[in-house]
Amino acid sequence: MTALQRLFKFHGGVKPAYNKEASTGLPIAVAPTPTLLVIPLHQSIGGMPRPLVTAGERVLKGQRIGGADGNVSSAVHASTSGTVIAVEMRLMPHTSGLSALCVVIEPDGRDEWIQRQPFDFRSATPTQTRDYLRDAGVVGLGGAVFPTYLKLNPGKQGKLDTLVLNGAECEPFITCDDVLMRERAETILKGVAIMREMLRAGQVLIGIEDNKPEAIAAMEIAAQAANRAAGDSAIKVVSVPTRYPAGGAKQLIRVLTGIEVPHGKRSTDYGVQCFNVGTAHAIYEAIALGQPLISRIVTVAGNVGLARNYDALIGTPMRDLVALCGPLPDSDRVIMGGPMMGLLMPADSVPVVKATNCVLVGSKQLFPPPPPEMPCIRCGECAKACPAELQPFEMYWFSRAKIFGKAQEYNLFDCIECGCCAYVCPSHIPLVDYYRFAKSEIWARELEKEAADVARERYEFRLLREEREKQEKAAKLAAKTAAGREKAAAALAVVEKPATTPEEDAKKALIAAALERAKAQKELVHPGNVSDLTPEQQAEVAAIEARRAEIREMAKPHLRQDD
Amino acid sequence: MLEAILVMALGAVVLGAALGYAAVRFRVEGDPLVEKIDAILPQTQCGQCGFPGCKPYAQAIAKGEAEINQCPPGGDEGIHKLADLLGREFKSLSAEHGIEKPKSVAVIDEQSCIGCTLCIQACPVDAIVGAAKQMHTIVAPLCTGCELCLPPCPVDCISMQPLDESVETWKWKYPVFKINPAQQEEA
Amino acid sequence: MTSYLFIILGAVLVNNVVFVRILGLCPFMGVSKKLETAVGMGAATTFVLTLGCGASFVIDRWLLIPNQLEYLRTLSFIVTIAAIVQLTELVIQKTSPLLHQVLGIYLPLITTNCAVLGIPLLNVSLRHNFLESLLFGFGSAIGFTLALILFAGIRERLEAADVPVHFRGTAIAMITAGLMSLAFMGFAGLDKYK
Amino acid sequence: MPRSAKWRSRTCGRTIEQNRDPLVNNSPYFLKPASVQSVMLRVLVALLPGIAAYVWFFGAAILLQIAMASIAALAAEALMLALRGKPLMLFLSDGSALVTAWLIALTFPSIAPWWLAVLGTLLAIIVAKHLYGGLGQNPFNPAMVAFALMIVAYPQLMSQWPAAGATDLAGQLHAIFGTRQIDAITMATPLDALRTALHTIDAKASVAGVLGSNPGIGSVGGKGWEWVAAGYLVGGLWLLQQRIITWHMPTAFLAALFAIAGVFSLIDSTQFAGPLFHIFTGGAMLGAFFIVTDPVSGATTPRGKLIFAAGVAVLTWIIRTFGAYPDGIAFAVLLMNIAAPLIDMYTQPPVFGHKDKRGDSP
Repeated sequence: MTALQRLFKFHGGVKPAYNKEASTGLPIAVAPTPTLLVIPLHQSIGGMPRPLVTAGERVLKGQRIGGADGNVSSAVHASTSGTVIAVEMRLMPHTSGLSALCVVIEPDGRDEWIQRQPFDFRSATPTQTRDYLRDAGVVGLGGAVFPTYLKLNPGKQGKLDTLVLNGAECEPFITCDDVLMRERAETILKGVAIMREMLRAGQVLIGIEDNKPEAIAAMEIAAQAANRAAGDSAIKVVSVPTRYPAGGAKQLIRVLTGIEVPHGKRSTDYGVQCFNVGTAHAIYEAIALGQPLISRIVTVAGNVGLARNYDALIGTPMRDLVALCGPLPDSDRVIMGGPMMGLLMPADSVPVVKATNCVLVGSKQLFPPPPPEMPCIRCGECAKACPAELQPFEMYWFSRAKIFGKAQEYNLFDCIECGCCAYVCPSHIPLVDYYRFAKSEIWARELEKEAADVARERYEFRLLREEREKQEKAAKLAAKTAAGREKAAAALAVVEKPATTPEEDAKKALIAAALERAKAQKELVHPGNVSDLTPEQQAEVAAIEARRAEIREMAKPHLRQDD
Repeated sequence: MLEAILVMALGAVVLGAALGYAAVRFRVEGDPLVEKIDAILPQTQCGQCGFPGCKPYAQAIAKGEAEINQCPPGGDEGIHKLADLLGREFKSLSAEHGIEKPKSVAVIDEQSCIGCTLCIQACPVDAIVGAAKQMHTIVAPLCTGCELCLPPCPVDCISMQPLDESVETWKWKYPVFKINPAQQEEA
Repeated sequence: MTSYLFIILGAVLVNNVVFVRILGLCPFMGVSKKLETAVGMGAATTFVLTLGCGASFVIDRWLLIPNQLEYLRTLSFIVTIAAIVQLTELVIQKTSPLLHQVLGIYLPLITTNCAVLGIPLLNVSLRHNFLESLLFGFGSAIGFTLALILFAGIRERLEAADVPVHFRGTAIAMITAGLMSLAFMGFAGLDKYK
Repeated sequence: MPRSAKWRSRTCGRTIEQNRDPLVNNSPYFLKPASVQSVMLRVLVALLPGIAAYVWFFGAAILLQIAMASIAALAAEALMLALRGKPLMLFLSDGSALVTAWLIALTFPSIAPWWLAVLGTLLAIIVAKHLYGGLGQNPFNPAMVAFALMIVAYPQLMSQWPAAGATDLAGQLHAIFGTRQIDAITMATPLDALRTALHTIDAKASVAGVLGSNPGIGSVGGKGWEWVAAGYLVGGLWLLQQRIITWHMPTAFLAALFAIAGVFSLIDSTQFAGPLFHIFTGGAMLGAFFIVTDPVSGATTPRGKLIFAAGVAVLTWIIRTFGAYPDGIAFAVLLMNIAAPLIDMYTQPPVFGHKDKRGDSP
């Protein structure tokens, strides 16, 4: 049934055990609303959204609680109606085990929506539509969580050759896209229609791995209906060979179109853009229904009694989802994502976020600890498996010795961390860990270098300014000298020896006076406009102060990253 | 014998003249080494090295007047880089110039600041804003953590706060290398 | 014609100045940590050695031998070579800052390269004529460059190896040089083939 | 820092005991069943057909040499591991020392004095392998280092090869342990005979003359030796089928050796031996599948492998034909080992997405 399409091959790849059947047996279930929602503000690539609510505030389902901040950022919404208990640091679903600013909401059980209105994107300008999607919090749901509105830009040519829809879902265990395509093919295609119009895409290729025949069939029917409605045959469902990581955006683009998008380049410039099927669904919900992204399909699988896909609210603790599936007693860890690229969670209390495509429960038996790491024997298996066509053993060799420059020469940053190299390594080397380590070290160094350059520039400017001021002073002095010699003598004493007595004494006296004043009026040292406040104002000021302090801290790294 | 002396003298004179002429004729100004050294220094401008800034220290190193181990903010890594560049032996950080501390930024306790502007004058990178008798504050992203603003403050309202690790700045750790963990320390 | 080819081949491979004659070990060890510097050093040495062989031949043939001053050979060669090195550096620095940046710091080091003195002296003892001297100097320098570049390639990889503590740095570099020398022994006899 | 720690303790659920043990790995969480040990063991198995042929034609002495070399290798490996404070069993059982030992035993004359192979093995394991950091870090092929060292130091002893069919074990044992004169059972290998004849005896000698006149030399690569080579070929093909080695190295090596020997024997067949002789004699077949293919000291990129193996072949032929040593494989491999890092560096395959501008990768 699937359209005949010339397929290309990508280099490398592996065929791990897929383990997908366990979670496709049952349809998507709606996960119950938890007793407490913890919604991290920072859920997408880019700037950290500003919190828009404070503790004690009542919020409605779909109400914006975090506003997009900066050019690359995406809004965050309340997943249900309830009361904001706190806006505070909470443990993030991140391997680091660090916390970040989250909005904690206690649901009131009424699930009361905000006013929902479809967005008429046809009469809006493209910029307005993109702003709308940014404020609707739509991000890539394949796992990379890149703000979608930024990708919905046809680029300089004003049109796109190919829109690729990613339904490959190559990671073992994960089936959230599979079941989404089986059950909601129609709405996905409606989302595709919207994207296609925005991007002015010539053709749409929906790539699905051939181990998902049901999804292919469902999408095929929906695509034919969409083609009939549009009166053309632009949308094609393409079955692609099952090989990890066929679902990597770059790999899928390569398989479907033969185009290789290099690292650091936008695929739009190559006439192609790739979206996850879940993203298409979210776009449909945002535009046609007026619903922001507040939930997503999450596969719960691994060491559980009954693996299944859930439609879970963003902010639901992973523990709640796992509990629904009956974790087996020897479970010892929770992984966000699949077994090849998933992140180990610091605790099972961390919330489901927009990036959570899968909650994988692990155990010693399911994912046994790797055998001891042996030295690399340069057998080249990793290079054969690398879909980015890198030389992983060379990158490892230099990353291990912390010779980062050389590692970078071997194109470390083209690595997509898919894990194929570590999977095939006969020496059981955690290769990807070495790359992650090297990459984050290099990034940190780059930031340090940038900071040093800024500091040097500012320091040199300061020296320049001091020099200039000195000259200006001297010029003034010269002018004064011309005016009257008697006065000049006095002035000379002050200006020429700025580090000596008169000026410094004066300053010291001033300081002493100020100190005394400060001591005397300890309570009154507050800034002038903070006296005589109503209790409400006072509370507000306090809240703002607290938030400012926190934001300041959080904002520091972002300020850098946005540059 | 005389011949020998004559020949050698002739050689010396000819070669000396040629070299002397070349030295004058082909003189080149400037020293690119200072720039290279300066690029390695962390630009904290803290003066812990005993020189009034990173550039003067770089000049001193280039002239051979200073050791390469006098920069605490640069730490061992900076010394390694300098040793590499200059072909000198690595020396661990000299204790008299200070110790390597975690990167921090200065924070002004805004409630106790009296607005004396002394810290503003001390800051080498103009990272403190404020005016006389007005509250001052530190522009944290610009602060190099040099601590030069601490001593001038008459009310001791400036403190150094180490930079917290956040999810964004968190770094993946070096994988546990079970064969020989101490391996890379000296390499 | 073939004899000239054999002079060059012999100097590059069979009697490689570093691995077989064991000359010029100091820069061989010192400037082989990075590939770029090795290439720079090799280029600078090739230039100076070829020039030095020519100059020393001229001095030997027309100054020392006519005056029966052969005993001053070593001294005068050293002086000549040192002057050539200095002169080269000054000229390059002025005329081509780019080239100077590449070769710059290696030029003074060449003065201390015993190969640069050894090859002209060998030229004399092998009774080479002017062209042979130049070719022998050039071939030896190419051999030196080859050794330096190959060694640098290995050392860049070796830098990341888990070498036992006591053997790190120069020790393992010496062992490596020894094994490379062993490998070059395989060329033995090639220059004497028929 | 303290803040996040506080939160961690407050929010850490205990439904599932979280494993924050630093030894718990990050993704990927499952691995393909493969190990260095299984690679090395399969290499050893692949050597068996060749060894069987060796025993059949040249007697069981080779088995003794293999055993001694293996013991020496394991002892040296254990000693170095202990000195360096590395896990003993893990590395002893990886099989890499055994591969080195077997290759040394197979390249040394099987009736050489017992200490020759043992000394060679010790040098290979201690100097060529462990001083560089052990498994995976040696820039030179340890077995070839041993061979080159020994042939430079003891050229006479390294040329005492058994005559084909002289499988008298007692005589061989006497030779190995130096208890009796050994002239009766030794003879020169075909390569040796050829080199001696062509280099030292003047113009009368020709390839056909030498090979034909000598009763011990067979029709293709020397009597007996061609069958040993065939055994290695079988084992090597099995390694290829097992995907332990790739086709690049053996193909490039044999093709280059065949080509250069073929061209020169066409030019002057009295002075240059034919391609089949070169491929089936000496260490060529062993080299093609077991020595050149050593991934640690060789080149690793696909193009690099071709260049590396072809380089070894050409150098082997040059040294065999013009050089002072009878077989050039060891020197050729070491010479190409020297060049391997550079070959790798300059033959990096283009990375995904960077294919249009080939020059930009190092």
